[in-house]
This record gives sequence, structure tokens and C-alpha cells, in this order.
Amino acid sequence: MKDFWKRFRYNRGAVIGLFILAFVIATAILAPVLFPQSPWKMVQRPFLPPFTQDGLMLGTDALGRDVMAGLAHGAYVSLLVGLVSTIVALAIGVPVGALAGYFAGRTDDALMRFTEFFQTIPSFALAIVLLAIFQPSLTFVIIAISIVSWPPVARLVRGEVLSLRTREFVEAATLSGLGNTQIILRHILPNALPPIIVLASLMVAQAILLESSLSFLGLGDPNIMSWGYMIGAARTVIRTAWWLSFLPGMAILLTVLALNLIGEGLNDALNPRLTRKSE
Amino acid sequence: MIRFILGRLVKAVFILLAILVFNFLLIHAAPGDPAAVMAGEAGAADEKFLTDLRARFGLDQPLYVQLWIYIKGAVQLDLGYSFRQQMPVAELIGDRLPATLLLTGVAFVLSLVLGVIAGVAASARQGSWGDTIISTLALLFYATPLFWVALMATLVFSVWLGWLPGFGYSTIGAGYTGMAHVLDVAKHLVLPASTLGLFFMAIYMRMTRASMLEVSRLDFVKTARAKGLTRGVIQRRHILRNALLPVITLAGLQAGQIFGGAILTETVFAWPGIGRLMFEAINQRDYNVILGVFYISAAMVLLFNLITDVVYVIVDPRIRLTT
Amino acid sequence: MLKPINLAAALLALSLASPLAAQDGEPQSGGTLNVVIQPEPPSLMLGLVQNGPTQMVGGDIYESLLRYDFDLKPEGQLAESWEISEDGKTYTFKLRQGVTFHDGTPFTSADVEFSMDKFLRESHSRMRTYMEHVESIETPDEHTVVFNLKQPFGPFIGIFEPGTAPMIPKHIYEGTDFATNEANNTPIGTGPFKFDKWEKGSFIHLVKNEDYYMEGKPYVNEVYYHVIPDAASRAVAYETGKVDVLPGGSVENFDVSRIQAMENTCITDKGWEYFGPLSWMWVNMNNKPLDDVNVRRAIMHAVDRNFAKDALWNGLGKVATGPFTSSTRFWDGDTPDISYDPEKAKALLADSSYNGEKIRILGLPYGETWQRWAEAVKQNLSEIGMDTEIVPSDVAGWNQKISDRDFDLAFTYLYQYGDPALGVSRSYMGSNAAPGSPWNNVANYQNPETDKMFEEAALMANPDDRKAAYKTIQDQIVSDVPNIWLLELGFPTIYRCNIKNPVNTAFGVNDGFRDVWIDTK
Amino acid sequence: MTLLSIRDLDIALPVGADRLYAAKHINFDLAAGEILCIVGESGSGKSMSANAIMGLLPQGVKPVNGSITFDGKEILGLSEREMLPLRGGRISMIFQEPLSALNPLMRVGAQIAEVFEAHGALNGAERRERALKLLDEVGIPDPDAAIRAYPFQLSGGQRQRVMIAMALALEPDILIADEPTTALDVTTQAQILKLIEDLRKSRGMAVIFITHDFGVVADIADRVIVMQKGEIVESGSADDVLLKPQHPYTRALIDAIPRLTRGGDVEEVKHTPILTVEGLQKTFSTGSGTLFGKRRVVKAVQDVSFELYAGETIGIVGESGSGKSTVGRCIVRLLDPDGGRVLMDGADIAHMSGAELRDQRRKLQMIFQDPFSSLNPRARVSRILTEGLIAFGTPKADAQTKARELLELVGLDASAMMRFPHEFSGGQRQRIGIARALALDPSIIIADEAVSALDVSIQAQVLDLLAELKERLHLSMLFITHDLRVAARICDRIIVMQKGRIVEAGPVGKVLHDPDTDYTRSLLDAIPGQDYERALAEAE
Repeated sequence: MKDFWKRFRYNRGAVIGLFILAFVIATAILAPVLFPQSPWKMVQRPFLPPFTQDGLMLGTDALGRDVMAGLAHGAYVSLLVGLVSTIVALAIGVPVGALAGYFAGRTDDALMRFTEFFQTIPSFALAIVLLAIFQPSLTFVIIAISIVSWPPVARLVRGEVLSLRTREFVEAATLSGLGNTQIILRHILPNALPPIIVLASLMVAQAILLESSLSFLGLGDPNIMSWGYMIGAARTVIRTAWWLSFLPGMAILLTVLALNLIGEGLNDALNPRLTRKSE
Repeated sequence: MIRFILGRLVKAVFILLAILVFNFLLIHAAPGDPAAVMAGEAGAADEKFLTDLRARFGLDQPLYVQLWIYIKGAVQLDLGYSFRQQMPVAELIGDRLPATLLLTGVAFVLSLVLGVIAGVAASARQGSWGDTIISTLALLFYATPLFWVALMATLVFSVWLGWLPGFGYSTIGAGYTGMAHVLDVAKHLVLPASTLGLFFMAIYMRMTRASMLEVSRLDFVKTARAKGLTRGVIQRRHILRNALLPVITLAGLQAGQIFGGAILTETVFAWPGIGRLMFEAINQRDYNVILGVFYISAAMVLLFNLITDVVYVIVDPRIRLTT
Repeated sequence: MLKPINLAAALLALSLASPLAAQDGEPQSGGTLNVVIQPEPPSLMLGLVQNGPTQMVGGDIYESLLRYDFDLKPEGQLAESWEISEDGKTYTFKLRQGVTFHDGTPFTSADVEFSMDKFLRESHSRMRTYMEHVESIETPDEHTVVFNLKQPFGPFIGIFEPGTAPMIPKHIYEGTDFATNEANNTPIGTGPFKFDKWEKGSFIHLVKNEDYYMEGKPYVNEVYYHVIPDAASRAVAYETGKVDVLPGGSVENFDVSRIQAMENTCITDKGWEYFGPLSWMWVNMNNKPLDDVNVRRAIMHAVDRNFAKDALWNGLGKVATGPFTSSTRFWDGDTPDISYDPEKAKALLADSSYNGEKIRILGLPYGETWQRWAEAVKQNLSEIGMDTEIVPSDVAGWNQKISDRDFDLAFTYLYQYGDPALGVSRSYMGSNAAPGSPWNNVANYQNPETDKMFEEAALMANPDDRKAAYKTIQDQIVSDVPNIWLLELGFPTIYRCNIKNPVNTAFGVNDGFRDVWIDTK
Repeated sequence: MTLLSIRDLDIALPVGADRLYAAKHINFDLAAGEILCIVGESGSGKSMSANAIMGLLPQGVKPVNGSITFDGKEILGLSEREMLPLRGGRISMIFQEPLSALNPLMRVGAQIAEVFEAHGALNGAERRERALKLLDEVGIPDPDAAIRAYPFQLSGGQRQRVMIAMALALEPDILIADEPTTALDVTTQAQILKLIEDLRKSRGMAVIFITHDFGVVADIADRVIVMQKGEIVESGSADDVLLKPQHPYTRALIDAIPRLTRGGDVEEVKHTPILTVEGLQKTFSTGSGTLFGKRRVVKAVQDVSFELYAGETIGIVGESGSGKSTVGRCIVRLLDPDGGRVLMDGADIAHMSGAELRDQRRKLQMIFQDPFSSLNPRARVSRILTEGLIAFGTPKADAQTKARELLELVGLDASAMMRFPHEFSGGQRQRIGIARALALDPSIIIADEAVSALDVSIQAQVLDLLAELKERLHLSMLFITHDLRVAARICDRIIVMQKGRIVEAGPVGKVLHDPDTDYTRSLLDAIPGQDYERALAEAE
């Protein structure tokens, strides 16, 4: 663990990313305290530019709502969407990949055909269709994002498991009389974890981007103030009030950037090949 | 090789069929139907109007009958009739496909070539200023929402600077022919293609860079150095070729998927392509069009997977193809 | 009494009624008109499809017997003159001589009979109901058509516009399956412009009809309708000079004021008088507590419609007074008070059976303005203490939910077609409330009294009688608040000022660019 | 004549490594035509010193002190560009793993021709001509075919020959060979060693030969340098160092070499078979239908039968691909045999499954080769040792007690329980692996190359431990190894395998000293350092 931090700290970008993310998380958690009023409340005249009025540092949107309150509450939603959809995607992808990789043969064939099947449909289009079916509430936005993002997880996990299952310590566990479930859960998956963690950090970023793209096309939950919603709502007024799409755009960019930087840092810190080499 | 390709094609047909059935059921699960949407657009309609429309579209039949009719047609490459556009889907897609292929093709090739070049340049001097700048840019492109870039690019290059047309496929009514037409289309292509390409370029750059660095640690690179080869030759001949293998895999996966990204780009830039067609068709529940586009794009994905595998075999002699 | 109308007089009246036309000089011929179209029409065959974009392009290709000025007074188009018998049951039209279809075939009374009796009765749902009032159609000669009605039907004179009664070439369609006729792809009418080319996803190209029967018209050589799917891109298209006319609704309202400020840019909200688009929220009276009139009144007073007009509609349009728009015949502005009054709303709510139930608002999926509007209403209602939730949906889902009555409040806007019997009564008749359609009495408003009056008023021959009847109807409906009336929508048409006469009838750009000319000076 | 001279060379490791210097105070000279062996265990700094000469140190590792003079010129600190003519031209290098040292995507011919190209020598056709000649010279059977082959299409020995051909292309003054035979089979090793020896003679080339194997050193070295933890502890002529070692470390290393010769052979064999293998078969097939429609089938084990008696150790020896490991894995059912029977207490393990197999298998445990990959890096030692017991129903507390006893048994402190594998050295890890195998009280242990990855000194300790445990716990053992010396040291009987079949089986003394088959004899002959061993024996 100490080594992990040492190696992680070595990557300056990752540390910056961590700071940004910590800030975003803090904002998300503190939003109800900092901005107790609903972000939907129309507080001033519409299209107030930033820094022109005390108490409304970032101005107001098309309905006169406080942009800063929107950003703060949006942080919560974007992170929630990113995190939950990633967890759901992992919950689908990890078992599928683990079973395919561990049992190989026909199980592998069947599961991988199933996975390929999902990869054959353009993921963004699939997400749109899913939202057309379910209609875009927050739950279904998350489900749609998860459904289109699990196949890479399954592939990654399968690859890892496939190589781990022939490792000697797994064979030793078999000889010790351990059952398949125990071997997968206690011996294989913990060792497949590092690349999964790295992938997961990038998936959170991708999910945030995907949510914003869907919102941009009007496929977000209209009851939830998310950054994607804010850009989607502001794009029609981009010419009169550029800051309305610029600010949430920057928020997304910074958060996604932070997650990517962290992902790289994690990769450096968790990738044993790099560390083994310096021996 | 021929046997391999044939085998894969047979397999692809089955996957396509499965996808058709899946998509068919998926799309029909969505609330509303094309008749209702069309009636809605007309602003008023009575029961007879809807019944007539549904009967005309065959939507009054049980679902499995509709599915059977569709599959029967699709097997004979008949993709059915677009309810809303009132023309055969195959014709509709045929009209739109060239625009999409042009856009995505240019974006893809450009992003791949530039991405690889940038990745090689960055990896050649790991940790230098050049590397930092390229890597940071790539990370930025990677983290920026595509549609946002599109909006900003239109704003800057089309509205403020007036250098490039902000949307459309060609200048309507200009009646250009020959070279003038090509140039005109090229001008219209710049913004959408670079917007679409930017994200992918970032991916390829990062991938190439990482892969180059990884390969440069391998033993045969040391052998090459021990031979007295110059840095440039080692980079080009030894590292790059090996480093490209994962990039090829990724590119193959994405070449098929690039339609997905084209939905946003085509919408913002009014590019008359297949991505937009699909998005509109989804909103209009124009079942046959959605299915047709999915069908074509799935076929594309499978085709590109096949191409990737073949390229892989050509590049990497160790790989043997298995169906 | 017969009322022949002189065409020249009508034209004179028009030029007086239209200040735009009056101040401009001699019309010039030539030039290209670039217009935005949104969304791309499914077909240009106006007899089969009547949605907005089809009407806009079809209005150049097809014509009807009449057209209507801003006050909905009829003028001749394909009909030279017309008369209505005193009992209001016989309509006689004299057709213009020397009119040909685009393929050169002469236009005759047989085409009128075919269009009205065969084609439109088959394919046009609105016409089908109108034609139920018609007993028979006679064509005594090539240029005379006589409609015999079963009983007087006041609105009948108002249906002869291209979107409702387009004249369709009999020689092409007779005996064929209308819906699948190949000719649908190359529409042929009598209008000032001929269909040339349609690049799906890009543009529709129309060219001047050189053989048009009106001397010197049309002035413009060709018309391009540009398909641009994104609202922001459409604004850019205007700004960069790619298009010159932005019909109502083609750019977001937020963009209007910015574009309006551009040089050489004119704007008008005229040209919607016939449609009279009125927006409201359906109140699903099948659901508790919305069956309580106090709850509905509370909602009515809680919604800040002036804010919506200013913030969302750029100040265009009017706050609605009730179920009629002010441009519809027999409108009466003196209805019970339904203005914004949150205090009153709170009081009403307190007296009502509302118990904190969550009210589902179904927004209209027609772009950002409507979404924002739903958000604003949601906020308005939460301020008087109602718990609300916006239900997301796309167009298809919206239709489905309205048809299934799966909502509490639902945004919509509908056309009035100039006459309450055509466009208003359908939304309030108790007999017209069956689920399954999104365009009938969706709110399930049941009031036998108003039902009876609606039925009688439609058949009255005397306009004064009708006016009195509709006044009572308006007062009654407004006090029952079956719907939350919002705004008479003002759809602005934006165009370069040197384009003359883009809007000069009650149909605006949908009535064809017959009189448009481009001032190059 | 001194060709190369290294003085006071210090090579620093990057900050954060486990020690400051990879090598320190390195001093040696190399004369033309001389073979200098640098010998030492892993981590001794022997490779780093050699790499420093070529200027090919890994990133972050750099020489900080001293000088390297080649042909009278200082070459330490030359720029990359100035080094180019030397590399491959005057000094060349070959590596341990020839597969990874060759570019997988380039044809062999192109990789050789590239050397000429890099130094601007010859034109295209001549380069090809020379490449063919070189391949012929290093003993590749069909140079015309080989020149068009990709590295993966050649055998390990052929690849190393290609590497040598490449190194020799420009007739360098010095060849640096970094463990060039470690990854090869013993017979191939002998051939490569002979090749290097011959080339040195025919070309008068100096060779720096890096190895951990004293047998190899004895066979080819003129002079020897012994390194330990980055420093030279002893150097001198081969005879001096090998036969009269001064430094205790050198002596310890030499003592640890397992001897082929064994006195007092052939004990009384106890005729109670505990394990009977009858007609074991295993076939691997790769791909279902390949590019050319071929299905590659490898008959890994063909009709293998033998009996293992209680308390006996059988060594299964053979070169890579002989099927020796497959036999072991089939017996414990990590692989499913295609045919034959494996009888233990009368029950046929080969056809068991489920709970029955699980119960029977606890009597059969395995010790693995790689001390790194055989222990789950994310599990504490306590878990590694108790897991099996708990799976078979032992209460956790009892299992813990037993685990502590086991650690003690294999010579580790009970405090090891709470630590992770990476906190241990290779030898310690292998002891943990042994403890794990013993946890379920097996009667048979199968050791698959159990000491191959260890340094000689550690190897000796682990072998002693195994021998001792076998006695104490009355174990029977199947000892699978490629190393005849190791087999000689621990086994009672030896089975020699080739291409999936048993070619010879018998008591150790018989097999080692009087083999029945040519194949066994060729294996024996190839073992390096036999003369030296006899000399040592005489000296004792």
C-alpha cells in the first residue's frame, strides 16, 4: 500500500487529477449545504452574465436560475451517473468475463458471442434506442449507459482470467481442494483487479461523457440538474450566452480529465511490469 | 485464407440474423409507433387515419408475423419500406451511406495517421516538452465532449472567422461540377471530420505512445541497438511495427463503431449521413429504417473485424487465422 | 343574396391590408429564395400528408380554390368567384379559365370533384369530417362546381386552402392506390412553383412555373428548402447568409432577439391567423385530485404566463384568455379572470382536495423552449406547494402517453383553423373523449350544456347567433378550467428585409411564395 | 594484448532501488582471443557490467565513475552517435532468450542484413549472400529456408545461432554473451558452447561470457571473474579460480554444484507400489481449423507406464517438449489424460471427478517451478497454508496451528504467517510452496522443476530440505527436472523421456553411468563441466 502511494505520487498528473476529483466530490457532497435552494429556482432575470451580480457569481441561465448552484448540484448527478453506471457495468462484465475465462471452451464461446453481439451494435445508437424504449429517467439513463459499457470489461476480465487461471498458484489452489467459486473469488479476481481498477476509472469518465452526449440530444432526465443537461439546455443559446455551455463543458472536461489522469496514475502504480523492470 | 474468409462470412450471416431479431424486438418495445408519430406531425387525425396507416405499414399484424416478414425480406437483402420517408429503406440508406462513409472514412484515416505520428513523436522523447505538450493535448481532446467541440468549432471557424461552412454537405444551389464540387465538399468536410477525428486521434495517439514505450523495453530493441542501428531506424523498423499491432486491433474495433460517434457530428453539422438518419428514425419510430441502419452498421462492424484479422495476419506472421 | 367578389378588389384590399406590400416599389423578377425547413417533410404530396413542413413546400406546388387574408376573409385563387345561397346550403364556385397543372393538363371542375369527393375523403382525416356535411357535388360545366350541404355549416367557406383542400390532378390519381402512386415522389399541382429535386437530408428544390396563370408571377426563379436538423445550425445558416427566410419555429426563441438585431433583418408574427396555435396543458380529469375544480383553478393561477411569454417566447404571442385564440372567429376577450396570482392559487389549493400527491407533468418534446417551459411550470407549482415531476418522453412516447391518458398535466398546442367549429369544439366535446387519440377531448371534460351549444352553434347560419352562443361557451369553459390555457403562440417569421411579401395571408409561408420578390436595389 | 580495459567502474541504480550500485569497483582486462567468464548468482551485477561496455544500460541505470578503454580509446561517456560504429561493428552481443531478442515481425535474413546496413557495408545482394554464408557458418541446416523464416518458425537453438550469426556479421573484436545458453536444452547448450569456442579459435575473437553455471565456466573459460552483490570477489585464470578458490563465496558456490557421480548406489527397492501409471496418453491440439486447413496435433504423452514405490523418489528427466511436465499434471489431474489409468490405492484417479477426485487428490500434492507465480501475491502466507485444510473441514484455529508447524518444518519463522509472498526471497518462497504441499499430509509429492529457477546455493539448500522431509514424513516423490545433476542428487530411480515416450528407466547409478540408449548417453555427454567435476573429485 505504501509502495502504491509512492508510485502513484511519482506521477504528477495523477496527483493533480486527484486534487481536481477531490474538489468535485467535495462540491457534490456539500452542494445541499452551499446551495440549499433548489437549483431549479428562478432567482433573477434570465441570462445574467457571470461576475455581474453579488451572490450569483456565475450568472443565471435561460430561466434565471443560478448557474453556480446548478454546477454544484450537477456535480453530484454526474458523479452518481458515472459511478453507478460503472458499478453496474462491472457487475455485468466481471462475472461474464470471469466465467468465460475460467471455464473456457464452450462457456467461453457462448459468453463471448453474447458479448460480441453487443459490440456489433454501435454503442451510442444502442443507448439512444434503449432510452427511446425506457424513456429517459435517471435510472434508465444509468442502465442504458451500463448496458453499452460492459462488453469491454468482460473482454478485459476474460483476458486476465484466461492468463491467471494457468498460473501455478491457481493450480496449487485446485490441488488444495478449493472449489471453483473460491478459486475465482479468492485467487483469480483479486489478481485481475489492477487493470479492472484502471479501466473502471476511465469508464467513470466515459459514462460522464456519454450522459452529457445523451442529454445534449435531449435524452436526459428532465428532473435532474446534471452538467450534460445544462449544456444541452444551453446549446441553443450558445451564441447569446456562451458561458452557459462553456462552464458545464469545462466542468465535464476537468472531471473527465482528472479521472483520466488518475487512471494513468493507477496504471503506473498498479502495473507490475513497470516496477518489475527496474529491478 | 479464402476458406477462412468464407467461414467468417457464414458466421457473420448468423450473427447478423441474431442482431436483426434482437433489434426488431428491442425497437418494437419502444412506446408509440410510426403511425402515431406521423399522425402527430399532421396535427390532427382520426381513428380511420391511424388504422389506415397501420394497415398500410403492416403494423396491424401480430409481432411475430411482422418479424417473419422482415427477416424473409432481409435475407433477400430487402430492407423494407420507410414509413415516414415513403421510399425503400435500401434506397434511403444508399443515398445517405456515401456521405457517412466520406465523413467517417476521412475522420478515421486522418485520426489514425495523425494519431500514430503524434504518438510516435511523443514516445521518441519520453518526458520531454514535446511529449508533455502532445500528451496533454491528447488528454484534453479525449476528455472534451464531442458535441461541445463541434459547437465551439462552428462558432469560431464558421461564424466568427467565416473561413469554413458550418454545416451541410455542399453549397446548395451552387451547381458546382467536377473539381469545383470536390473542393466544395472538401471545404464542408473540414469541420465535421476534424471534430469527429479529434477524439479518435487522441485515442490512437495515447495508444501508440503507450505501445511504443512498452515495445521499446523489449529485448529485441536492445538487440537492434547492439547492432549499431540508429535511433530512427530502430523506432521505425523495430518498435513501430510491433507497437502498431494493438493499435490495429483497436482501430478495427472502432472503424465499425464510428457510426455511433457520427450521430452527434452529423446532427450538429447537418451532414446528410446515416447516423442522423438513424437518430431521426428512432424518434419517428420508423422501424424499418432503424433496423436497416443497424443491419448495415452491424455488417460494417463484422466486415471491419474481418479486415482487421486479415491485416493482422499480414502484419504479424505468428498469427494463424481460426474461424 | 349572392355575394360575387371581384378579384381586383380583393387584391386591392390585400395590398391595403398588408403594409409591407404597400410601401415597397415595383416587384422585380428573378433571384433564388433560400428557406429553412424543419423537420424534413416525409412527403410533398399535400393530399396525403398534412404536417407543417409538407404544407410549407406543398403550398408552393398545390393550390386550393381560395386563400384568406389576415382577417380570414376569403379571396379567390383557383376560383374566380363564388356564392353562398341564402339558406347556407349551396356553395357555387366559378373556376378560373386557362389554368393548367405542371404537366400541361388543364385544371377543370372534374379535378375539384375528384379531389374533394374521392381523394381527400379517402386520405385526409380533417377533410373527411368536413365532407360529412356535404350532400353532393355537381359540376355543371368545366369551370363550375356546386357543393350541396346537408344543413348549413358556417365554417365551410373556411376550408378551401391548400393544406385542407389541395387540388389534385385527377388524370394522375384516378383509379390508382393513392398512397403508393409513384407520382407522389414528383408532386404535380397548379401552383406557382414546380417540383424539381429532393436530395433527402439536404434540400428540396422548386423552380418557377413559367406557365403560371397569373401574369408576371411568380417573381422568384427558384426556391431551395434547406434541411438543417439542428436549431443552432439553422441560426448560423441565416447569419452566414446561406438562407434568407426562417419560418416560425425554425430557430429557438432564445435566438430570435439576437438574429432580429442583425442588419437587413425583418421579423413578423403574422401569417398564423388561420391556424391560431394555442398552447395549453391538458388536465387529466380522470385522475384525482385533478377532478377537483379548485385544484385546477389553483394551477391556473399559479402558472406565470407572462414570464413564459417574455423569457421563453421572446415577448411574442399573447397570454390566452380561454379556449379561443384572438384570431379565431367569435373570440371573446371578456372571460372570467385566470391571471397569475400565486396567493390566490395557494388559497384555492388549501380549499381543495389536494393532499400532496405527486403531479406528473408531460412536457412537449418539440425542443428546448418547451422543455424550459415545463421546468418553469414545475417551479411555479412547487412554489404554491405542489409536488411535481416532469415525465421525459420523445415524440412517439408523448403521443402514446396522451392517447393512453397516462399523465396528469400535459403540454400541447393545437390549431384552431379559423373557426371554433373546426378547431375548438373537438377538444371540449364530451362525446369526443374516448382514449386512443391524442387530438380529441383528452382532458375528458364532460359538460352536456356546452356540448349542446357547440353542436348548435356549428349549424347556425347567422354569424350573430353564432357569436352569442360562443360567448356563453367561452365563459362556461373558462370557469370550469378543464385545461390550463397558456399562450396564443407567436411564431416569428424572420427574413431579410429585401425579400418582399414572404407573409401576406393568414397562412404565412405555408401559402406559397406566389407574391414574393427580391429587391436587389 | 589488452583489447578492453575497465577501471574502477561504478554503476548506479535509480533512486529507490534496494541498493545504491548495480556494480562497484569493477576492474578487469580482456585480451584478444580470450574467453572471460563472469559468473555469479542473480543480482550480482554481472549483466550490468557487460551492458555498460555497450552503453546499453536500462533507463535510470548509469555509470557514475571509472573508465572503459577499448582499443586504446576511452568509450565510457561517448555519445549515442559515437557509440554506433562500435556496436555490432567492433563489439557485439547475444542474449539469454533468443526468441524475445529477435524481432518477431522480421524475417531472419532481413535482421542479419540490417547489421550490414547499419554500418553501411555491402549492397543488397551481397548482404543476402553474406547472411547465407553466416547462417551456414553457425550451423543452420538449411540457410536458404532459414533466411526467409520468421524467428517463431525456428527452434530455440537455431534462434540462438541466428543471434550469433548476427553478432559475427562484421567480425567484431569482442563478443559479449549474456547467459546465452541458460534458456536452452542441455544438448543444444553443448552445441552452442562448442560453436562459440570454435568461432573464437577461427576468428581470434575475444568473448565475455556471462553465466551462473560453473559447469559452463569450466568448459570454456580462459579466465574467470566471480561477482557477488555488485562486486568482484575473485578473479584469475580458470584453473586457479575453479580448483583453488580463495574466496569463501566462490568455495560455497562450487560446493553447491550437484554432483553427477554418486557413491553407494542402488539401495534395496521396496516393492510396494503406491502409485501405478498405466498407458498414460495425452494429446494437445491447437486450433480447430487453421489458415491452411491444418490441425496441429502434439502427442505430448504416449503410452507412459511406471510404478512409484512407497518412500521412493523417481526422477523424470527430459528436454523441453519431452512431455515430462505433462505426465506430472495428468497424474494430479490438472490436465485430463486422454487414455490410461493412474492407480492409487487401487482407485483410478484418471477417471474420477467431483468430490471423489478432490478427496483422493489431497494425498497427491505438487511443488511448482516458479517461486514467484506459484504463490498468490495477494494472499498472506497464513491463508496460503490454511486454505486447503479449511476446505477439507479443519477448524480454522487448528489449521493455523498446523500452518505454524509447517513453517517451522520448512525452516521458516512462524512470524511469516502474516506476511505477503513478495516480502520473501526466492528460496523462502519455495519453502512456503513446500509447506503448502505438505499441509494436507500427502503421501506423494510431485515436484515439477522445483529448484530450476533458484540460484545454485539456494538450490542445494532446497534439495537438502526435500530429502530430509521425504525421510521424516515417509513421502514418495516424483521429481520432474531437465537437470540431470539435480536428478542425480535426489532420486532413487530415473525415467528418461523423449517426445512423449519413456526411452529409458532404471536406478540412478545405472542410468547415469551405464545407460542403455544413445539418447540418454547424448544427454549425459552434453552436461557441461564433467571434466571439471572429475578434477574436483580427484582434488578431494
